[in-house]
Amino acid sequence: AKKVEPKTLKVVVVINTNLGDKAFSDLVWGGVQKAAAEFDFEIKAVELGGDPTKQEPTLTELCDSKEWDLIVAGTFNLLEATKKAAEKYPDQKFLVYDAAINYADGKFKNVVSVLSKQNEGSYLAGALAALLTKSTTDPLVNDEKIIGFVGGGENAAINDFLIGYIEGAKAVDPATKILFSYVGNFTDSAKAKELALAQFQQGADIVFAVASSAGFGVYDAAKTADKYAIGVDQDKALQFKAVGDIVQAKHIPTSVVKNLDVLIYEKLSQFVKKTMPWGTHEAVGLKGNGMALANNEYTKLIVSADILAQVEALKAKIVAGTTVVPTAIGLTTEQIQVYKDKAGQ
Amino acid sequence: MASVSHLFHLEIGVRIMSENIKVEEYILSMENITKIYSNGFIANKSVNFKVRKGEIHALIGENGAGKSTLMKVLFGQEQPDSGEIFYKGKKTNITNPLVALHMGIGMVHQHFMLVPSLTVAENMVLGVEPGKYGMFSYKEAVKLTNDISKKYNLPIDAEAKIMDLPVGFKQRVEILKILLRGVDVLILDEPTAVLTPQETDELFKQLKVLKEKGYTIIFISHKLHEIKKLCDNLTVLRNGRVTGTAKVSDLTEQEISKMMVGRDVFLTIKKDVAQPKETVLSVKNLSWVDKHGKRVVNNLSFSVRAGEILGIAGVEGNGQRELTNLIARLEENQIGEILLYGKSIAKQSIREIREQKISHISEDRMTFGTVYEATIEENIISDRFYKKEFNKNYLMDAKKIKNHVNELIKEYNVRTDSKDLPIRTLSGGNMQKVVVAREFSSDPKLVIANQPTRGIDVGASEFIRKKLVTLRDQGAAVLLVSADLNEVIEVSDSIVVMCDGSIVAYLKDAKRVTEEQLGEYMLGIKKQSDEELREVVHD
Amino acid sequence: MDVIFKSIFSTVFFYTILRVATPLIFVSMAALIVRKGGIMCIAFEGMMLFAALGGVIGSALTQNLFVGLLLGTIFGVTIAMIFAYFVLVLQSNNVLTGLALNILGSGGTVFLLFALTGEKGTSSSLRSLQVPHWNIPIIKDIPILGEIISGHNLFTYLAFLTVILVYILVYKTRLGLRIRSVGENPQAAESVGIKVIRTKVISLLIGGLIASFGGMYMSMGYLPFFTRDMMSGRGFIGIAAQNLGGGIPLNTMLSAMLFGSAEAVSNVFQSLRLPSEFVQMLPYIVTIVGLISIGGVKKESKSKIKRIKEIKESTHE
Amino acid sequence: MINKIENQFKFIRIAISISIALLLAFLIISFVSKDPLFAMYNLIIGPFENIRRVGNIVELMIPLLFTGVGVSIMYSAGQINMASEGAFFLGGVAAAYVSVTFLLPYGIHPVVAMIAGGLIGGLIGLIPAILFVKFKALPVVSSLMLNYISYFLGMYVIHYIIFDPETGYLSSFLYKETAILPKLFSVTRIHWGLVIGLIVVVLGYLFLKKSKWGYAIRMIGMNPNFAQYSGINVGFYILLCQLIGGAIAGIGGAVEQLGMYSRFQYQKLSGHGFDGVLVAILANYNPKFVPLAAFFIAYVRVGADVMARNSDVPIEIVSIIQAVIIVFVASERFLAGWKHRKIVKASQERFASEEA
Ligand SMILES: Nc1ncnc2c1ncn2[C@@H]1O[C@H](COP(=O)(O)OP(=O)(O)OP(=O)(O)O)[C@@H](O)[C@H]1O
Ligand SMILES: Nc1ncnc2c1ncn2[C@@H]1O[C@H](COP(=O)(O)OP(=O)(O)OP(=O)(O)O)[C@@H](O)[C@H]1O
Ligand SMILES: [Mg+2]
Ligand SMILES: [Mg+2]
Repeated sequence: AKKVEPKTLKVVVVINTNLGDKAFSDLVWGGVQKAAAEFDFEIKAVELGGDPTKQEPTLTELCDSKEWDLIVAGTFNLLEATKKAAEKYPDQKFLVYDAAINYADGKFKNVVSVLSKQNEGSYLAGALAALLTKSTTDPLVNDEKIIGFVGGGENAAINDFLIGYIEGAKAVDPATKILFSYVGNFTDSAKAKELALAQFQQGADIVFAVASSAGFGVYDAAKTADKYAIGVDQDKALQFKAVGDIVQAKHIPTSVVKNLDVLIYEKLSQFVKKTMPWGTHEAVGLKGNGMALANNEYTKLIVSADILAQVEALKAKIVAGTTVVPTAIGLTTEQIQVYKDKAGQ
Repeated sequence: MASVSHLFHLEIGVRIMSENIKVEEYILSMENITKIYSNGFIANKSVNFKVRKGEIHALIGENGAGKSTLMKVLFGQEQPDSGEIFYKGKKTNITNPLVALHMGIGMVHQHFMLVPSLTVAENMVLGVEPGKYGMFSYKEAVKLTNDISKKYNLPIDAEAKIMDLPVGFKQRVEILKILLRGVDVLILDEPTAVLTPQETDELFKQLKVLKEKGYTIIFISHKLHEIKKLCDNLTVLRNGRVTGTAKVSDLTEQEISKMMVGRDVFLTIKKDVAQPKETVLSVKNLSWVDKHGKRVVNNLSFSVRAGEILGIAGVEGNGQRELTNLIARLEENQIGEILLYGKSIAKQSIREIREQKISHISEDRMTFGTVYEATIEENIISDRFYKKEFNKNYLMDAKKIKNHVNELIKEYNVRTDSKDLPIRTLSGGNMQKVVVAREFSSDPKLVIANQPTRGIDVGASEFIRKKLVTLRDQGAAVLLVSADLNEVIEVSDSIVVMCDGSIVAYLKDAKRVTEEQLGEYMLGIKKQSDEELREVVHD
Repeated sequence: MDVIFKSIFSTVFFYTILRVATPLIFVSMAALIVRKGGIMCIAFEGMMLFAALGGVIGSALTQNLFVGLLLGTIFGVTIAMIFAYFVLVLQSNNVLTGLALNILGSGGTVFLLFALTGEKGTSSSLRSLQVPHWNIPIIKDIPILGEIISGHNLFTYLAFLTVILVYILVYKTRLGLRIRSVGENPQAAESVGIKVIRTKVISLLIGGLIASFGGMYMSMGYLPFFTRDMMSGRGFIGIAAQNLGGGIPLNTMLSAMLFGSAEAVSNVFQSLRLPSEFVQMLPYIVTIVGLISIGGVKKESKSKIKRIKEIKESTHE
Repeated sequence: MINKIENQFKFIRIAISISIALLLAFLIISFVSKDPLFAMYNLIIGPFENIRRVGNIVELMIPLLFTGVGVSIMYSAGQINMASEGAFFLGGVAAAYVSVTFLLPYGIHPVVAMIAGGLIGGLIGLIPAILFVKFKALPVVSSLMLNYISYFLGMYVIHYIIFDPETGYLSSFLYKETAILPKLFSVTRIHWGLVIGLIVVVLGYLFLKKSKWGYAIRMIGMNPNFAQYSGINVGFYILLCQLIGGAIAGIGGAVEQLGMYSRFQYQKLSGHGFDGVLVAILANYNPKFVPLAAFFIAYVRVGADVMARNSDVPIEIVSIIQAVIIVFVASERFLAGWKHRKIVKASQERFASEEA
């Protein structure tokens, strides 16, 4: 490749799966795009399609080309390969998102990592759902205390959401029952819809969809069954509103928003301004606004102020550090099972 | 050879002079047809073939001479690489069978062209289905079938499924099928290969009626007496070339066969009186039921001794195939016993049976006898490839196999460029020679030969029949199943007749049997007593 | 546990089965027609994906449902015709071509969506149209029956109608007879002037059309949007249903519904605390068990076994 | 003479097929790219631009050698068995299990892992064959269903038995160092699996084309009735070759894990089994040609990756280009008319010279 002295900065983003999920991957890309527009640098996305064989060659090639001022790569799936590359190419700068690196041993001076604590956002969602299902005024809500959760494939990130969700629900009412099922992949939106419908059928009023593009099936199920769904990663209600699907938006009282785009945007702006704190990790949860529960017009429409206040109070405790939400990251299957058993079936 | 073709050209010349032919008199004329298959094989070389309106014209020649190919060209199934076809005086371009059918040319193929799971009526009307608005009226089809079968006096059960019909009836469906389409020219490619004498006679009667009604018939057969009986003129093909055209009445059978093969052929087999020894195969109270619950083999008992040829005569479809398949273990679940050297085969695998030097020529060459896509070599070694002598250090010994196969190709006179060509490139007769080479070269002690010469030219048939006798003389027991009565009588030492799954006659001395006599038993008109039948078991 | 029983023995559950089985019925009917034509085609997944996308794009761009259906059909049938061209005309290997077209379906749809609309992966931001649901007059008021069979998407009714139409087509029309003959003995068909390749192409065309409806149901009925790889193996399961049904339209439909039921049961069983992997396996295990039991029955006909017994008894006497 | 034309034709046909496919690819690319020539350059020349990319081709090729040979053996018996996919996946899982849980010395550890992979792969390959021989269940259907079952079974093992909670995603523990297959060359990731794969190719070739077992299998594939008639135990050989084919695919899965990965991290079926079907068909079920076909597929993939990385062409276009190239290359009768004319001419010339 030709080596012209770059006028502008060049940033490449490695996406472990594919763009276009309208959820996690697009979120990351959105943050990068925003920064690029503002600070005027060149960007490019490389998608791996979930194929682990491509991780190493892609990163090596990107490093080797010396073309990119910064490589943005993320998720735990890509972490090992990224660490390897960062070690091998100490002059190449990396921004790692949604994964944690331990810098204690003084390595990785060329890397910065950020993570948003999905479990904390999910905790609030669980709480909100558990409160909402007890509502006596909402006509869409039955009198059983049951809420639902549909995950894509079963993995640590999904279970991280699940545990937070269960804990949150139990925190406001230990009698709440949480139904949860997994699609088995992140593409079968029809199956996701069926699973959500089955949960509604079993008495749930509100189902949390954590299944990337398959999650759209869950939202549709809520619309079909005239129940509620909670969105993930981005503010789904506003997303639907933006394309004019108001009916759908009205079935999504809230979303667990990962403000990863904001975090990435901030890091990129630091990078441009050369204030990047190399060799540090930042895990941002509710405190610092790394995670948030969407509170939009539909939230206000559906969720009573009382419930919102209670959720807000829970949030304050987490921000203050008095409540610590457990995470699935680092837990064994048996340990996770303990939390799952709490869901109560 | 030169003298023969000279003779024929002379003959044509004489006829042309005497009859002062006008071109229009030929309903059909194929000129300078050359057909080259995509593997480069030249099946027809500048063939000129002319047929007059209202005649029965025989097309004869050895296996692989190019008869079927020429007819397929005429029927639009193959496209010639050069040459022209004139039909009713007009030059035509027959691009596919539909064109041929529209013009009035119909063909009954050498191999049945029927859809087994459909009924007779459905097969009859295929391509010209009755019914309105795209719908298919089955009732109408049945009616059409019944009408046409009445009109030509060829009775058939319109609602039977083809797969349940005996071959004779399938043949009938084929003929009715083209009659239904209202053609003027009928091409019959070896229609009698699978018929009994009685059925053949019946067919000939019908064909003659058709001829009288003005139909033109092209008739392909290897059976010369049939040609003599039925046809007006003949054209001989050899090696893709026309070697002559003649009036049938001008020639004797001997002359015709010499024309085809290029040398004298012996139509009778010379052999000594049999010297039967110990029993090799004995069958006791054997019965078998097909998947519809029909009892196809019915309480058979007989035995075959070393050094004799036992012929089984019978109309095809009377249990012969099932019988031979049971002996060769291709069918299972028999009732009763089959003993080889006194030991039951019920628990033995096909390989175990073959290792006791049992050979089997199946009547169904395409299904059992050969692998179409495999090479000649691969087809020959299928019963011996695993043996020590052909293997070395876990691999097959290519050199030894090559020599072995080349020897057999030479010995059995298989006409081919190389042992490594797929067997599908051979003509029917040569394919059968490959089968025979395999089955006869394993030093067999029992040969089960089911229709070994069906559809095979006189030369090759003679070769195979002689071989059977040689094997007998070397001490093999031979069970010969054939629908060709001439063959049964010529080759066998004694004859058993099967009808409807049972043995109805045992004729100890084949020499003293006539075709008519056999025919009566075969059709179930006569039956021997139980005492007489018991003699077929030699214990 | 009783929640599960309650779920399974409810009218909603049976309603669910019809909904889940709809795409499978379409594909299995498509597979049936194609199989009758003697073609072994595994490209339905690709056809359905393209049809699903075509329907969404067509209806979103024009806001006209029929244009959407038309475009979807064109997309799906195009894939069928590509299959036909390569397999029947150029004689490419059918399994290979099928696999290649499925790969094409997976990536090609995303690419096309991107090229035409700038969206990638899902079409949820397109305002595509949905085929309506239908409450059947009178029937909808019959207690249990109404709850099960009324109120479905029109595609669901079309699926069942397709079964009847396929039956008529195969057994009662000229074309059907020709398709069967071409599938069973092409030489025979050719010898009576039937154009073999053309007939096979027609059977693929019809198969492609029916499969397209299966695909469009997914993105315009079942769900109101297209997502990447949304068929998730339904094309293959349709072939399995066809195989289970032994080429008979009614049995094939029942097989598709059996599979739909297994899927629905598995969805409900997710609330049992079994490892999710095992619950997700269930539908596939059911299919295999189905194949085994059909095969077991096929082995020997009853009349034959009975007859053998009779003969054995009579010879013993 | 005719053979010469046939071979010549095959070569020309493939060359033209590839050209057409590339032309089509170019058209599609020009549709979306600002600089289609640059994209095409990356697609075609890109894979050879540096050693590492050539290495990538070979790395991609290695698993396809196994599945390609495995499928060639399976399909030679006329069984359309897609279980190579499940066999490859579970072979990898079994190897992961052995690599994670067993304590074995260098040299022996990978061998045991590969044996484990081979055993489970063989079993997976065998099941559709048993269902076919015993119950007449169509292998193409049962094997597709079995692939899903294999996937979920494998994920269960990863999730419940050798799950490493530290990584933050669903993956196994690190493989023990003793189990890893060493690299062959330092710059690339090409590992000893290449050698094993080539050995499998040679053995597969000898087995299928030169041994009595291979002969029996091929005869069954072409005409099972004939095989039975000749005394070949059809059921046994069908089971045998599906077992062997599945085992080879399973070993491939093990080799891929031990050579390319340090822990099991597939989240879905890897597709190597289906690719093996493509490779086997392109190689005409002859192991001799498997390396060539595998190279071809790997080359196209790497080219597409390079293109997607370096140009503005989206990665999904790969699937289109792949599909187009594969079906064109496999089309038997493409240009058949031309070939026929050529053969006819040659035959006519021969005919004429014979006449003379
Ligand atoms: N499709 C084909 N491709 C290549 N060669 C063929 C093909 N069909 C026939 N042949 C060859 O053409 C020659 C003529 O075959 P054809 O079937 O016309 O012979 P025939 O005279 O009908 O013989 P038979 O009496 O055995 O039926 C044979 O040598 C045969 O091997
Ligand atoms: N095009 C195809 N697509 C999928 N499966 C096919 C196809 N063609 C055939 N099959 C499957 O192969 C099996 C056997 O096919 P075949 O045509 O031999 O059936 P058959 O022997 O007539 O059996 P049946 O008793 O079911 O009619 C069928 O059960 C069918 O499911
Ligand atoms: Mg409630
Ligand atoms: Mg012939």
